[in-house]
Amino acid sequence: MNDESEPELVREESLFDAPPIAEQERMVEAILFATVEPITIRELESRMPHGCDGAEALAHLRKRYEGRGVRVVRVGDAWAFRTAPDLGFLMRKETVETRKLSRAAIETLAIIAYHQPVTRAEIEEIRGVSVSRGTIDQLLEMEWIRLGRRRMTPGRPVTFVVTPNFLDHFGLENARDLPGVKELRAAGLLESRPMPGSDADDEDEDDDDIGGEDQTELFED
Amino acid sequence: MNDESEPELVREESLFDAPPIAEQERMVEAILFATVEPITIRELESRMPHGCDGAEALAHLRKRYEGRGVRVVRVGDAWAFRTAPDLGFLMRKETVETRKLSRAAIETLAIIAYHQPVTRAEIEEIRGVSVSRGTIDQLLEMEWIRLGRRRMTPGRPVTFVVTPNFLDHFGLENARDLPGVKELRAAGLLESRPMPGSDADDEDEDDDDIGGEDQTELFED
Amino acid sequence: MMTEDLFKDDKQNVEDRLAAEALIVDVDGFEGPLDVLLTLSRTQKVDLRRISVLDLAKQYLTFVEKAKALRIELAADYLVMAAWLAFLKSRLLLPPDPTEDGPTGEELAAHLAFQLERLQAMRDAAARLMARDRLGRDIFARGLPEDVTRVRTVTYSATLLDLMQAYARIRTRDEFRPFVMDRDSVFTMEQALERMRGLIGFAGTWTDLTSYLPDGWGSDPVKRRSATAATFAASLELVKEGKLELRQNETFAPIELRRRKDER
Repeated sequence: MNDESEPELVREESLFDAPPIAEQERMVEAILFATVEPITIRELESRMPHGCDGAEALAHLRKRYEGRGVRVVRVGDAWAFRTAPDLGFLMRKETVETRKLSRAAIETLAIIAYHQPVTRAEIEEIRGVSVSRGTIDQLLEMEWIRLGRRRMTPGRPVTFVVTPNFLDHFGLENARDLPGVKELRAAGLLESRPMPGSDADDEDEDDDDIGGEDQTELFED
Repeated sequence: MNDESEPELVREESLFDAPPIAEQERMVEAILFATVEPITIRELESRMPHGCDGAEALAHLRKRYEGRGVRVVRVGDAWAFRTAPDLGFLMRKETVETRKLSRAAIETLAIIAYHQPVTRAEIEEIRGVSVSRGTIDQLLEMEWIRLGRRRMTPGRPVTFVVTPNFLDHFGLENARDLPGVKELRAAGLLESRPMPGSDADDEDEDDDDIGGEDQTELFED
Repeated sequence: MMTEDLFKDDKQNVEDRLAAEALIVDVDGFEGPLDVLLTLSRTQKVDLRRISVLDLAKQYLTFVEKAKALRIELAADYLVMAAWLAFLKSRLLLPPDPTEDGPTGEELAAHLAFQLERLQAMRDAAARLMARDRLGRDIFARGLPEDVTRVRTVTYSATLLDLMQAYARIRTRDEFRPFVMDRDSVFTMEQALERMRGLIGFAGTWTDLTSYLPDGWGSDPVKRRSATAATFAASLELVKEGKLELRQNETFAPIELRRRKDER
């Protein structure tokens, strides 16, 4: 703030000719308005003139739109304009019919969101029933889930995680904002507890019995 | 939502229930944002609660967006958000790609440089293959060649010459500074071997050497 | 309905009977034994953490018995669960056997209760998730996005050397010609093919491939290599066309060929 203290720096910055912050805010507004997909600060800055501070401009913009009919929302590490939730009723005409998800798909999605990264075997253990290929495929196709890193356990099973599209669809800033996630974790319901008596070492990939797994340590966050 | 059944009641209710104008403005903002095409005041009002004044709400909204990054503009008798004209440049994503000039282009360029002013027919005679319009256009666009004076021969064909840009790019003061064939040979550039990479390119044009022979007078250097 | 008649004898109260009936009738609608257990546990009307696993096990076993009586085919995992619950039931009822290691009935019961609670929690979470304001239903994205025009600036690179070499290439095209004469000792596959086509009519018996080399190409090693390769390639081509047969008795043995009798 105090220019006197760092005259060198200020002089150097001015060489970049970054537009005033109000102008930068207009730019971020225009860019965010123009797109459907959320945009990261990095992308914003790559499109703005050199020396712009996308994050600061965005912060100003967010403030300006507080309480308006549209808002600046965070989706993962990206940002987008979205209509205010209380005005959804005005947009009936814009409503897109989403394919109705089966109960299995909804549960599978919730399990992936709350337990991610999670393997298919773990999903099956939680649901107590096998997960059909079609269910996973449907969620992948909707781009609500994607493959995560492989588990470093025998067979190196793939894991599933939710996508930014998922966050965007459900209006979540990130997976930590999932409804009730804190309470569930506190209640220990996001752990995979081993079946008593099952040996941690002789855990096998095929979980034909309900809950033979011991992968507690694998469930990060 | 279904108001048809009780029109009287609704009309009466609307006297009391029209939301405050600030709220109506929010509604117009959200609708304009989300709608897939420009929207008329009539349509606006049909979506808003009864008793709303779409025109007034819109007027407020327009005012609010004056000087912002996006503006409310009239499209026919409908309205839509549009990027402020001065920010149009943000809607372009510029990428710079460096590509190697094609063999046809570099040969054509070389002939123009060594023989300028030269007509297209002459270039073709020297190269032994026809020169595509695209190649010439590309060089013109790059501003490495430009049109010279027309030849005073039948048909008054245009000639091509190199530009100052060309000289600049290749670090030449003058096209006459280009080394002659003798010098090229002395510099080891005329070994009786195909130039590196040249044989790989051979397929993309059929240069079966027709007609290069009797043009020796053009080759005097 | 049939089921109603069958349950008439039961001494359960109406509510339980209806619940049990619904279970039986909808057995297809269940998503596995855990789902059935969760549904059954609701009849206990207590917090899942305070559920009586023993009662639940009994209920489940009754459910399986009834399904069997009704000749409803239960999937294997329902029966596996029944067997496990029968085992759990016995563990819970009998005093612990000090000579046996392994988990106690209580530990197993606690684990089952945990699984049920977790499944229920996930179902509740799923419901809350689906009830959120959703994009395209309650919250909307920009309806009229303005496309970002991708402006791709292509800069072409060429050096003075490129330029001079290109010119040199054109100017000295004649000088390159002798180079083509190097192909003197190259026998192309096309040439070999043409030659072979004329000769195979006579190849009734197995003949060494090398005897098909053109005259004068056998002595100079460079020429011989090229001619052999071309002739071999041409032979393969003819085999492909169904005109020739090739054989080689062992690795590095002479390759022999003959005309195919039943020429395609």
